[in-house]
Amino acid sequence: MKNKLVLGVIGADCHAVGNKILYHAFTEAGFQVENIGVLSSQEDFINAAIETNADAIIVSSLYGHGEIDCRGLREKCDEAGLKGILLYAGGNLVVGKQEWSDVEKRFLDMGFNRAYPPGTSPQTTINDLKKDLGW
Amino acid sequence: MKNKLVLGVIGADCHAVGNKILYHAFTEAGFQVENIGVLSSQEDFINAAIETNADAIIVSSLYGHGEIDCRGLREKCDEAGLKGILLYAGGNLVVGKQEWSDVEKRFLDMGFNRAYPPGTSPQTTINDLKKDLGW
Amino acid sequence: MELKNKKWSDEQFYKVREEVLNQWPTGKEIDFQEAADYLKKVPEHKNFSLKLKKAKEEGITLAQPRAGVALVDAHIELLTYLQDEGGADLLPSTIDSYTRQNRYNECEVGIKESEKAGRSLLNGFPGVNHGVKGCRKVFEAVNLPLQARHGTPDARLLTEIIHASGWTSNEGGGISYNIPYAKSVSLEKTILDWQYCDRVAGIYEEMGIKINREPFGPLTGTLVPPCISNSVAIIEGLLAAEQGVKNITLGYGQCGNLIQDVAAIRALVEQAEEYFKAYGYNDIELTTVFHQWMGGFPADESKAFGVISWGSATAALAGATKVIVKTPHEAVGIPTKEANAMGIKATKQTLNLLRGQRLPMSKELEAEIALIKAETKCILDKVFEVGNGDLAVGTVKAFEQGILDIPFAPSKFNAGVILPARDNNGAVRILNAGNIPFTKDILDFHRSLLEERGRYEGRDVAFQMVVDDIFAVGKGVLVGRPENK
Amino acid sequence: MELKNKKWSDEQFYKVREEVLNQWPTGKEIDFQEAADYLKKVPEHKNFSLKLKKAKEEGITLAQPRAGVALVDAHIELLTYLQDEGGADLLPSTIDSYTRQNRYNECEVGIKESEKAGRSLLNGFPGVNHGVKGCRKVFEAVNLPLQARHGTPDARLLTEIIHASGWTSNEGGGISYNIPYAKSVSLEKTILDWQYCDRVAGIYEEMGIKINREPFGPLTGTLVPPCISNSVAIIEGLLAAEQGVKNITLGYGQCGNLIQDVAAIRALVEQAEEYFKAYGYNDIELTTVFHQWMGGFPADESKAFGVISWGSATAALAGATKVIVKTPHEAVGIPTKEANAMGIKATKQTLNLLRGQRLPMSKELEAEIALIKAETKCILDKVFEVGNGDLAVGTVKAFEQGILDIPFAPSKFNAGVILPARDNNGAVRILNAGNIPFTKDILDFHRSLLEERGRYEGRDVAFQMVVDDIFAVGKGVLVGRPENK
Repeated sequence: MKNKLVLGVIGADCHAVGNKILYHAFTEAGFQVENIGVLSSQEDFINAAIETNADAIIVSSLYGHGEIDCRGLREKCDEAGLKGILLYAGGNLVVGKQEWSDVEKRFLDMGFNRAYPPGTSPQTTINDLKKDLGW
Repeated sequence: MKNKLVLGVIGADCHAVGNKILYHAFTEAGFQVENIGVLSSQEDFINAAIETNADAIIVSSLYGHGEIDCRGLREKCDEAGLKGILLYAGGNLVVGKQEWSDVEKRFLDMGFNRAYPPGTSPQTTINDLKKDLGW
Repeated sequence: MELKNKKWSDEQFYKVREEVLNQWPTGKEIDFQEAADYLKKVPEHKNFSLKLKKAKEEGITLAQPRAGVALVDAHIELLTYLQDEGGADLLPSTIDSYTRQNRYNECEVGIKESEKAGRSLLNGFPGVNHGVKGCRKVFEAVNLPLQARHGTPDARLLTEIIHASGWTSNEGGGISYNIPYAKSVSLEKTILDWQYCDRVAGIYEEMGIKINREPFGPLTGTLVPPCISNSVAIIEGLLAAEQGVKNITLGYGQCGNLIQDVAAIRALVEQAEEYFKAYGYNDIELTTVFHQWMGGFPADESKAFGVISWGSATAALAGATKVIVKTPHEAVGIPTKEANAMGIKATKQTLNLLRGQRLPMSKELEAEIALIKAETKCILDKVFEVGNGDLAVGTVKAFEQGILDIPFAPSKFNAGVILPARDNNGAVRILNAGNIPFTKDILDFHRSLLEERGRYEGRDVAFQMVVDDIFAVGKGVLVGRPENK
Repeated sequence: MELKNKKWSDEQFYKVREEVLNQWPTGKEIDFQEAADYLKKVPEHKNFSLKLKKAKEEGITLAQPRAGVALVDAHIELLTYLQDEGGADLLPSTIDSYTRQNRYNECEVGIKESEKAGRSLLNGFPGVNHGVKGCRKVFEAVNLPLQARHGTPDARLLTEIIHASGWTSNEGGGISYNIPYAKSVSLEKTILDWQYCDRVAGIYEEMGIKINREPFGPLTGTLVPPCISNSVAIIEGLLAAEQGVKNITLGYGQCGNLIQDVAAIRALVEQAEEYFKAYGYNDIELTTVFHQWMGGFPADESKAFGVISWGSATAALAGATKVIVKTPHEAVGIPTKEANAMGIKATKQTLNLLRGQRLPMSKELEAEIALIKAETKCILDKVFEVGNGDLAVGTVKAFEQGILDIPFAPSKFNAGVILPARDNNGAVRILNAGNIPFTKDILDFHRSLLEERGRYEGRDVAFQMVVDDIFAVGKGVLVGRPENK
């Protein structure tokens, strides 16, 4: 049985190219991907995860507002009955060039399982998914 | 009566373009310039200064060896009876990008009256000459 | 209101206006007559239209950065730095993404959090929330023309505020700020909303105040074939002209092949002028903007300088009126002000070295110009046809039918069938044209070029080429070849 | 020994060689046969000639930095960094200025002081003092072809040492390493001394070992008109070929006007091939090197990146086989290894984006190529004439008579009457040709272009233009205009 992922770009962000590439890469890698696309709210992610019974939510943010947009997502997942669902975030998550270790820590503190800096290859995330999902 | 300058490029340095421009600028500014050109030794500078009864020696060095080439020039001037003659140095005086204040101090400690960083306008040196020569 | 490509009546305009100015409290600050009086006092050197016109006459290319932060004082500090240290010729205010979605409440949060954090948590300047008061403070603090750059499907209130604040240029358009920037906003709505924005500029024009309008050229910035972006640019130019806009800057995003890029700019100017004339807009001041590479950048800053400088050189050789500048931080997100200034300095040095130099006409350049114009004409003829002669209606129908189709766009109103890929020389060609109404000759020509690449690379012409091309520049090359090539 | 353009006999060569190897103790380490055995084991990817040949076949442009420090280990660290971090395609060892003047005692002082100071007090690598042992250590530590780059009028001992150490390329020539690098060394002497260096390469060739030779193209690097540098390059190429050199790289320093720069490289290749063929050298492997801007650089590093990248783009569009890379520290002297790598990275990014792109033929390019070839022919015809058919003798006489005249050169054997200046498009033209034997048409053409510039600038065509042009790029522009222009 294929693992199910919810993929989307959070907040007021309309960067579509990377989203289309990730969809392609995750599908090729054997996942069943529900792509909710750009301009997606936390609720859009949660609803899609409930509907598809997803194993992981992959949040992209390319425009620097990721820090604001992602806040509280873990708590909302818990409330919605998605306790323990894998939460990944990646892209240009913050405004400006900041030390990546600081940014990563902020996202892990927010309850994300993993966070990825700009320029991460889809393969890195695929490998992590397989590990975290026990392939 | 015109002030007399000796102008040249010291050591094994053959950068001729700036030398030709400086000759042009100093002459235009009203100095009588003895240009001994590139590849000039300390002795060449001193001999020219004695022969022309010069008021100042302007040493260019564009190739990074200025630090070695200029060492002892003040003492040799003193020995040759050129006590108190103005000694200026300018150009790319050292190898590599170093703090200019350090380089300047090294040249002033060697007995130079003034030292100039790369990219100094001829007009700066002309103004200093006029000041130091009491115009 | 029925969508038509026809200048709005005062009645239509002022009725909608009442609603627009009520969208957020700062809308109430605006008084048209007071704004006009303010704009009339803008000195010549701070007027966008006049500066562009002068540059065009002198044959030089101006440099403009992108920049915007959450707070007024920090934004002023940023723009002043780009002006004084960077040497920018024109200033922007990049508007944040919440404003672009009209989420002004979220902007308030962003502003408060930015004050608290001592750094900007917004990716741009929230112009609506700061209102005329804040926007005028910015304008008065700088000494160059100022433009709003954003990506806002409904920019009506923002437009009112920025122009009333002395900002004499506005970027955007009903297609170019919808299809690449929205997921489910209809084209009818954005074309109407941008007719409103154009009409604001047109009304000022009629009062003798010069306002520049710039449709957003690069669209998704990702392998967009020149005929697609030129078609959209010409459509948005015509729509703006109908609403009374006189000073128009049409844009194009660098593809990377010199001949194609120069051809795209030349074709755009020639063809836009033809269309303006054909539709009776005889007094348009047309200029061009060239966007440095809009796709993925190398993370290494030295390599980024190579990309930035090559874009600048192409802009100069093409004779673009201005160039939009990238920064050495492009790969990692929004740049520091220092990095932003560095991008401008590398750009201006290149532009200055190339001042007056143009790519001379050659057989290759002539052929590429002819190709782009022929392709664009195929598209535009069909747009007019399906609209029964009405360009606004035709545009909506053309997107419905895939006659207009923008690669990699997020909008559900875009067909999204078109697939572009590079040929062996790095020029962007079309792998799958979907319903774009090209002639068979044109389709065959694209196909043959891609097959030539396929033979060279020893692989089929397929989607993997597209993926490879998207990542190529970030990896340091223009064409995404397989590893052994 | 009488100067003639004729391959040295073994008798002549080995007699001089005995003296050469005695110039400094490290000369005695050299054994021709042992050196040949060593060179035969150099792997293909570390042979300069083979790497250039491959690049030419593939139509790509290679990037080579300049670099050299006093001590062997520090030099290895530097080169390894440029190879691994910078991504250089070819490695140099820039030789220090004392070695260039054969002042090996001063080199010893510099080496000792550098050891003491923990930083290099020499501006390059003192290859003669380090001898075959030190030079081989460097060669074995790197993984790319290695070349000596210097400026040495008498490089005979250096040449023996570097080739015996596996360095398969040597830069220089009897004119190009004299007139711009010496004050009072006669041309007879340097041409003879470089015949020796060429003969060393030729002897290795005859043993089946490929050695590349590269006359120094840019000369004084300051407003050198293409016909002057192309004439010198072709003369030095022919002199080298006569001594048995087979793999020759002819060079040119960027002037800054794209059409002129591309024309110069194309004219150089076409004309050199014609001359090689005409004089019976039918098996020369000819490649080209393009030098990024050799004049004054802006101090600002971002602006320097603009200059570097534009040079790289021109090299690619011209189709040069390799490009010599500048660094963002150029204005302040010898760069750190980090800055050097940054220059290479910006260069390679630009070259990669432009891979396969060429400036297409146009009316303007065709005319410029024809002009440069006609000018060069005027000079070379006269050189052969005054030498009664002997190129070496003719060269000496041509300099005596100002037929060959290099702008701003320090040598007293150079007439120094020629004055170059830029035209309105930034191309380098000739303000005063002195005794260079151009036709009246050519002289009139140059004059008319400069007068056009004078009219535009509202001033007379005079020396001040030359001064302004020399400082222009450092100030951010190509043409040195008066302040109000």
